[in-house]
Amino acid sequence: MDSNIVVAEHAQAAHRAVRHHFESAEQQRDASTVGMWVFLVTEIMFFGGLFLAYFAYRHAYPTAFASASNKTDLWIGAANTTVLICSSLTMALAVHCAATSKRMLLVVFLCLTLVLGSVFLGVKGYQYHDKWVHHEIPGQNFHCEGCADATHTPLFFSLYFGMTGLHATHMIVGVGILLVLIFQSWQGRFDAAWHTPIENFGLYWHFVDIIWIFLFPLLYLIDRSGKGLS
Amino acid sequence: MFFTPKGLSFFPESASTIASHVDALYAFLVLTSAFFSLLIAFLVVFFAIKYRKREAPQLPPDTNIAGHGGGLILEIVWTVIPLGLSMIMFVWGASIFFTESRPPADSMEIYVTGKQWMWKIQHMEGAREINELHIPVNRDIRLTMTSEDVIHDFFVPAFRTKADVLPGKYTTEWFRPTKVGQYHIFCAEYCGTKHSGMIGTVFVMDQNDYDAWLAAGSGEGSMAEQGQALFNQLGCGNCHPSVVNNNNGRCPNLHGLFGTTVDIKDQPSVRADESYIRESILYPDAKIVAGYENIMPTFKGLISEEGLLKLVEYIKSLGPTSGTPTGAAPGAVQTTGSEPQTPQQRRMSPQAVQPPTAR
Amino acid sequence: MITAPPPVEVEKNYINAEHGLKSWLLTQDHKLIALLYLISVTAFFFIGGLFAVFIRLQLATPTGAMFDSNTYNKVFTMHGIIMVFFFLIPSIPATLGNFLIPLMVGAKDLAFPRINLLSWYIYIAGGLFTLWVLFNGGVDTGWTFYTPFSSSYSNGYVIAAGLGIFINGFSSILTGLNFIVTIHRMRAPGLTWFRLPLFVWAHYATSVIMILGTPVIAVTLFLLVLERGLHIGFFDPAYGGDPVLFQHLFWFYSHPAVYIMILPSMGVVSEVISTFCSKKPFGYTFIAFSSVAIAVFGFLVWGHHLFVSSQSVYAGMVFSVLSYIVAIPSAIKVFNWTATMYKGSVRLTTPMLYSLGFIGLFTIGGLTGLFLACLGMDVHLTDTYFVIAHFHYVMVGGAIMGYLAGVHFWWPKMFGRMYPEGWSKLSAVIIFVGFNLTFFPQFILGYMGMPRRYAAYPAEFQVLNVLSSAGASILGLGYLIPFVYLIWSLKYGKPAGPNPWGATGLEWQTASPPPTENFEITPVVTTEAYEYSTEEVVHVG
Amino acid sequence: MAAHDAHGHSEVGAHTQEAHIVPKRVYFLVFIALIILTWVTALVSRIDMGPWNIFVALFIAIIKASLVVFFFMHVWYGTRLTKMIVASGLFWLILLLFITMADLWTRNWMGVPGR
Ligand code: HEA
Ligand code: HEA
Ligand code: CUA
Ligand SMILES: [Cu+2]
Repeated sequence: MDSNIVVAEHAQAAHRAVRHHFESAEQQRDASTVGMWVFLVTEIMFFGGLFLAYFAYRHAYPTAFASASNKTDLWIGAANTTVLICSSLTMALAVHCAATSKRMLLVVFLCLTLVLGSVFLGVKGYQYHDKWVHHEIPGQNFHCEGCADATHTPLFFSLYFGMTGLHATHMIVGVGILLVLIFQSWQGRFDAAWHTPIENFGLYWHFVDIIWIFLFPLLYLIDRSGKGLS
Repeated sequence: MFFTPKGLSFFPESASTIASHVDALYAFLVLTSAFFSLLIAFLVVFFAIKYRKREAPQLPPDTNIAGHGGGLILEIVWTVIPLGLSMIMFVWGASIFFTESRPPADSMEIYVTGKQWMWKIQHMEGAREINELHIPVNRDIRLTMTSEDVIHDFFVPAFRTKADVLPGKYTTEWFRPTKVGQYHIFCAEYCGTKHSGMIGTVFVMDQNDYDAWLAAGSGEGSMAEQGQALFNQLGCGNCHPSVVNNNNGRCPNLHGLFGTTVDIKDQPSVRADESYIRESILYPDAKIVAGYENIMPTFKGLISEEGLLKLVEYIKSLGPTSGTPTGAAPGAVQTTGSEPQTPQQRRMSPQAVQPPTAR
Repeated sequence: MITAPPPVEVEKNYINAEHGLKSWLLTQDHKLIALLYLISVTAFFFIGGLFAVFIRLQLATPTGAMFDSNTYNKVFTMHGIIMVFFFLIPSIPATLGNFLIPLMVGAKDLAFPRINLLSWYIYIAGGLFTLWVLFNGGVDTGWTFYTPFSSSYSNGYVIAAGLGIFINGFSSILTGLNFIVTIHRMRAPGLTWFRLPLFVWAHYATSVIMILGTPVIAVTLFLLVLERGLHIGFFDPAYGGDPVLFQHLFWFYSHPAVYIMILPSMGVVSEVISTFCSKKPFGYTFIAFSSVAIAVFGFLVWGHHLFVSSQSVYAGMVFSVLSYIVAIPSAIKVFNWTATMYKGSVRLTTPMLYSLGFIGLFTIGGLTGLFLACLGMDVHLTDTYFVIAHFHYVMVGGAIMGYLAGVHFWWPKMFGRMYPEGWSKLSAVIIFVGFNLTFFPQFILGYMGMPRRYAAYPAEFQVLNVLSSAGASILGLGYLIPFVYLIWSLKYGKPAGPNPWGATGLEWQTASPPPTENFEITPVVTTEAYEYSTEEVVHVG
Repeated sequence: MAAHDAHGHSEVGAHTQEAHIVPKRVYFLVFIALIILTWVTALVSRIDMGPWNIFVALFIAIIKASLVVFFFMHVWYGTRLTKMIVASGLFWLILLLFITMADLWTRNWMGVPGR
């Protein structure tokens, strides 16, 4: 046979966490990092559709968006953003502790992340409840008290719930994974040599944070100067 | 082009000014495509026969077409030639499309409403028809179209043109029929169960026949008149002045509004076209004219799309001016009171439709 | 064909490594997963094909021979949805790609075997949703789901169908993700990017589209489902929503998706032509880069589906000119394949026949795409049978021909058996003839103005429609023949040996069928791809 | 995607996973910047800058996002491949947004409804 291949013997990596089809731990870690980033790119595009709808309608109905945006609570929004950023910090520190094999600190920071994430979700729930009370959920009983261009405000609220809802769903999934990771860290599964799950989850958590970094100004901060609103 | 023995044509009739341009472009595309398809087919078959081997060669040759470096030249050749040809196609197609997109200034206007699953057509003179469109030959016809429900598409193969008809906005299509005859209207955008039944006929008639047909039409008055009746019936006139130089400060004067640029509170200014008027009736608070209050109630749900078109036509008939929509423009237009111009006058008048200008 | 080396003694291979249903359903071997996909994809093809048969029966008479218009609408919708999302998009990547990419890059498996299996289950879950819709009365929106028809007026199961496609999308995403990581990180030592087979390049480009496009269709359908379920109006004109925005979102994915369908086929054709000309593909780098160029530029042209939709004229012009730009890499490929044959040692085996068919039919399909990209022309042609003919030429004449070429080419590798040569050539010819008879008349119909999605049509269109229906029955027969003899060959085919075609490429270096871990020892690559060199002796390791 | 990222083959082993451990100080600095910027953007939104408000808000958001991506997510220290993946994600997002918006922006230029 015409063979263009030289076949050579190779040492197999012997590490507890290396799966059979990888040559080395490094290759395996690399693969999962790349995989995680590729996954995050799909997430960007997934949210991208909603962002597009947002920009399209904000372009078409600026008045409606401005007045509907003023229905959100700026200060609660800012506070909640702060909470989320804190959780990002604790998450980053958790990864740091995993990479330096500090088991207890890892568990602590993961727990802090969990708590902060839950606080964020709680506040979000409170805000949804508020919208519910004020009939600001698009549908039959929708009503935007004192809004300019009220006919088009449902578009804002549909997007508000669509975007924050999808974001919250990601948070809820994240909280679920966090619970598992906390348990595994407690068991001492992760150390400097192998902590890919922690690292990848960190990437996910920061990504969700970034989405919020954009949602906050887009949904809460339109035309806050108070001029021109009837 | 293709004919069956029975004389059944395999080529659509060509009955508008655009059609002949499109056919010429088609011929060019067919020829280019035939050339490349045959070239590739010939080469593939030729090579397959010429170099055919039954067995895998033991010492297969590895031959480049023109030896070293010949590859690059070939690659450039077969990149540049298709690119050049396709740019010709693009420019040619785009120029036809541009023509198709800009109705001539003095087109005769007809309003079309699509509805599952019929075409409702209103002539300015007042005649209304369903699934039929009567038009005079050799006149530019401009359709302003909207839908009451889903997306439809007004397609006349013999005119080689079509355009989607959307709910919630107006779209435009124009053509100039060149041959007397009857042609298919198809709905070309899938719109539900009886999509394939949403078909009709265009009757292209010579001017005399057309006038006779019009004369036999309904006695409901012209579209603008019907629009005015609706205007009064809905009480729009209670607030909106529609005569020259009358400004009550509460509602913008509609006289001479159409086609002008309107300043909007907190938003960029807009051109007062059909879509703007429709929007202002249905969603008055979406764009508040600068200097006015948000006091107008919505008429959403109170007027049908056809009624809206009548109102649009009425407001159009109040004529454009060069002045601001809200006021003055003294003496720019000579109209008698609130009486709209007759459609006939309007079609004759050169400024009836603002010549579309690209900005 | 060269005489196969003596059959390998029935060794352990990936198929007989383990037994029982569980070993199939829980396998993490990319090759077995590829077979799972092969079976399911084939099933969906025949379901979709059955609907095609219904379409052609209905259209044999002007008034519609079989169904009322409501049922007909569901028939073509299900045909389109099943063929596009459940057959053609996964066809080559999930079967041949899954099977071959690890082999071609010299890896033991894809980077994430569990995710690979997961993606098959997701595919099946999405498929079950769609079948549920089918058995409960179908959906009648057309595969394009345009709003507001789909959100407010359709009488079908839009939500379930939308969810089916939504779910299925994740299978596509995971497959693409797996391929990208594998191609980046699992290549055998020495296998640099420009030593990769063109099949791998094509799949890399395909995966990029899957990764970047699919999430957008997912979120679009998600919004549609919300809108229909809760009436909250993302696209509803009643709230000021813009139906054209939906079309933008839909085609942002669905135009690139047509390249998901064609690129893998192009990869197959590159392999097959090179092998059966025993020659390095002419312009290897140009073919490789044109795949990537198609993947990138393919994302810039989606608006050519919106020329008459009331999109702005200026946007239309930009989309038109970009559509021409994206056609150029395809042209480059066609010319390079043709040039590869020049002075090759051409063997007209079955895969080669299919590949040559691909070149011819794809060229016609692609060139008619240029008609549609041409603004003034498209206004007349859009939503007529010309479009139907165009895309069946590229998807059936192009993509499926390529798929069949690939299945025949690698069948010996996958199962270690040869198929009957006479029958397979016969079916290739029947498919070619039947195909042209089915779809060529539709170009003429389209220019005459026959709109698509019509359950009934004016009588003057009948002659051509009857021709088309006649062709479809020949085509259907043509597809049944391979189905029969390929299954037959599993048991009765001649043993194939590791490299029946005298091909290069790592996958031919291992046994047929390959062992579970693909290679006994990890290969090291020292030469370019497609080295049909005369110095073979030197290199045997 | 050059040839160089074909994985190195010979080095095998279970040494430390993280090639570069980011010092904690960096995390805290980034964190402080993020918090400050959050409140700056909230406060600035109350000043009427006409059409500029949205640009300022987005500009700040982009800075914040970049800080997170580069430092919390380690892209600053990452491989070329990672940077390329991030960049292509952003690039395609921008394609989606800008090309579609280009249609919406030019919708009325013709002065003919629906063109
Ligand atoms: C595999 C699928 C596939 C592929 C590969 C293509 C390839 C192309 N398609 Fe097609 N297309 C579809 C599937 C596909 N399409 C589908 C499914 C639809 C309809 C969807 C629906 O509405 O339901 C559609 C619809 C469609 C439209 C919209 C029609 C309408 O609805 O109005 C347009 C318009 O531009 C278009 C253009 C093109 C172009 C320019 C190419 C190019 O990529 C083609 C490039 C190839 C060549 C050009 C041939 C080879 C070149 C040569 C031999 C050299 C000579 C070349 C030159 C002179 C340039 N396609
Ligand atoms: C991969 C994609 C793909 C494939 C392979 C096909 C294959 C075929 N298609 Fe399809 N088609 C589409 C994608 C595809 N199509 C899409 C996307 C649409 C648009 C839908 C829409 O408008 O929404 C469409 C629409 C479409 C129409 C237009 C309908 C309309 O607008 O009203 C027509 C009409 O002729 C048609 C015909 C065919 C035919 C004859 C085949 C043939 O090639 C099929 C040949 C296969 C067989 C014939 C099966 C063989 C098996 C048997 C014969 C055995 C019988 C079965 C059992 C016993 C179980 N298709
Ligand atoms: Cu109306 Cu189709
Ligand atoms: Cu396309």
